Amino acid sequence: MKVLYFAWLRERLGVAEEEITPPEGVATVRDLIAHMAARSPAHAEAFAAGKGVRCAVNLDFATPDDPVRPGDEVAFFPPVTGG
Amino acid sequence: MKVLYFAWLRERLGVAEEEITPPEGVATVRDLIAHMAARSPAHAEAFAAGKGVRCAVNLDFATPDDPVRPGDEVAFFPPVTGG
Amino acid sequence: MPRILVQEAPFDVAAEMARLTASRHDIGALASFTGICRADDGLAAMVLEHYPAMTERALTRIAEQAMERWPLTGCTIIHRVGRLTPGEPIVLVLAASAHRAAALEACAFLMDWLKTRAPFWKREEPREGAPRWVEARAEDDAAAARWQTG
Amino acid sequence: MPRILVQEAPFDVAAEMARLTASRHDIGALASFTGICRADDGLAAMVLEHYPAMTERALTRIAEQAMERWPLTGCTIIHRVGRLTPGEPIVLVLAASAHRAAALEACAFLMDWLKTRAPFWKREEPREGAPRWVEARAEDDAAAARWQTG
Repeated sequence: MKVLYFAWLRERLGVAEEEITPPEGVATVRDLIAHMAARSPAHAEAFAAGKGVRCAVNLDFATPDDPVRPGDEVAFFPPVTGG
Repeated sequence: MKVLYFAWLRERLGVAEEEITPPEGVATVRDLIAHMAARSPAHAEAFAAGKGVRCAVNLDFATPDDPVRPGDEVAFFPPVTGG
Repeated sequence: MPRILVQEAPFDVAAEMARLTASRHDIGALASFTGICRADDGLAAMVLEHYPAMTERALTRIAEQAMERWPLTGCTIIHRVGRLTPGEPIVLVLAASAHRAAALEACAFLMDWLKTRAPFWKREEPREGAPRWVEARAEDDAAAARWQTG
Repeated sequence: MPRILVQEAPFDVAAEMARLTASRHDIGALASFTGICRADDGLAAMVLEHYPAMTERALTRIAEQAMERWPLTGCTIIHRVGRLTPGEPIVLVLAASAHRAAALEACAFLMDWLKTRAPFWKREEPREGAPRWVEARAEDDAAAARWQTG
């Protein structure tokens, strides 16, 4: 599974992209966020509740209940601020 | 008092402008319309109720209750259709 | 001060936009509306008559109302008169502000009030048959009414 | 088909307007919105980051939504990315229709949804001190929410 980071998530984690293989129990965006938060203290801080991290799965915005599968491209980022 | 006509009023009356001296009792736009309607059959038809003629007095839109005075410039026209 | 023009000539939208925003760094939003002559029902041309002595005054009042109601950094109204053929622009309205809601709402307001409160009359010249005066539309009155206060 | 562009270069508003209206006689209304970089609080520059693989797709969805909701003859979204200085245009939205309400409402909708549903992030570079990421604004969520259906 390819995981991308944008804006301050990318800066805080120091990487733009990671290749990960989540354990079997990770079925939704919510599960994946819990898994990501356990990877390192920096991840824990970036994915902490209240930071408002948003997600896209395969180039569509996703909610915590949306499924994730091996092979997906998952992106995490702050609320968007374009326009 | 200078009276101007625009759009179909000007066409139906065959004049763009008339100089008139209304009798003393003509104090409001409503009075003036009644006076104008009595000038000719063409005026009567143009100013008939239901035609929706609108008015401006001294370059401001006016309602039937607004006053008219000697020396005013009064314009009559259909509802506006610009834009 | 709003910029108000009543003219037969076409207008240059890009130049008008540049004029409103040039050398300012406090404008975040520029909204525009261009009204264009359509070729409905075999229309050959549209002739716009107006009340020359009153037109600029009426448009200035409308623009001043917009500047009172929204925090605009500037606004522009240009309305053409005379004979226009399908595809030709008739009217341009611009509103600039720090934020987008003000610019977009002011632009809609300017058009709604212009449609109902500026002394213009349109005569349609069909490709066949006699010219006819355009009738005012109830939708325009309804659109203008939504901005009534009090 | 909406016209969607994501680019570093500036855009030409007049050329984009001409492109939407050229050789058509069924367009009566063309609304535009231009978002411009302001110099608030000593801003030196704004850097726009985006999610390249997703951006065009997200903007196309927003434009398609607008074309489903209003009878548009066409619409255009151009969003710049990279480093922009105060006074520079950031985004252009155009909506063309037979009638003005559709064009103006679609233009407001496109901006409201673009602000909340397109993967762009702004970083401000102040003249002094460290760069800071712009935070999403509750007003933008509220503005977007007014177009929710059902």
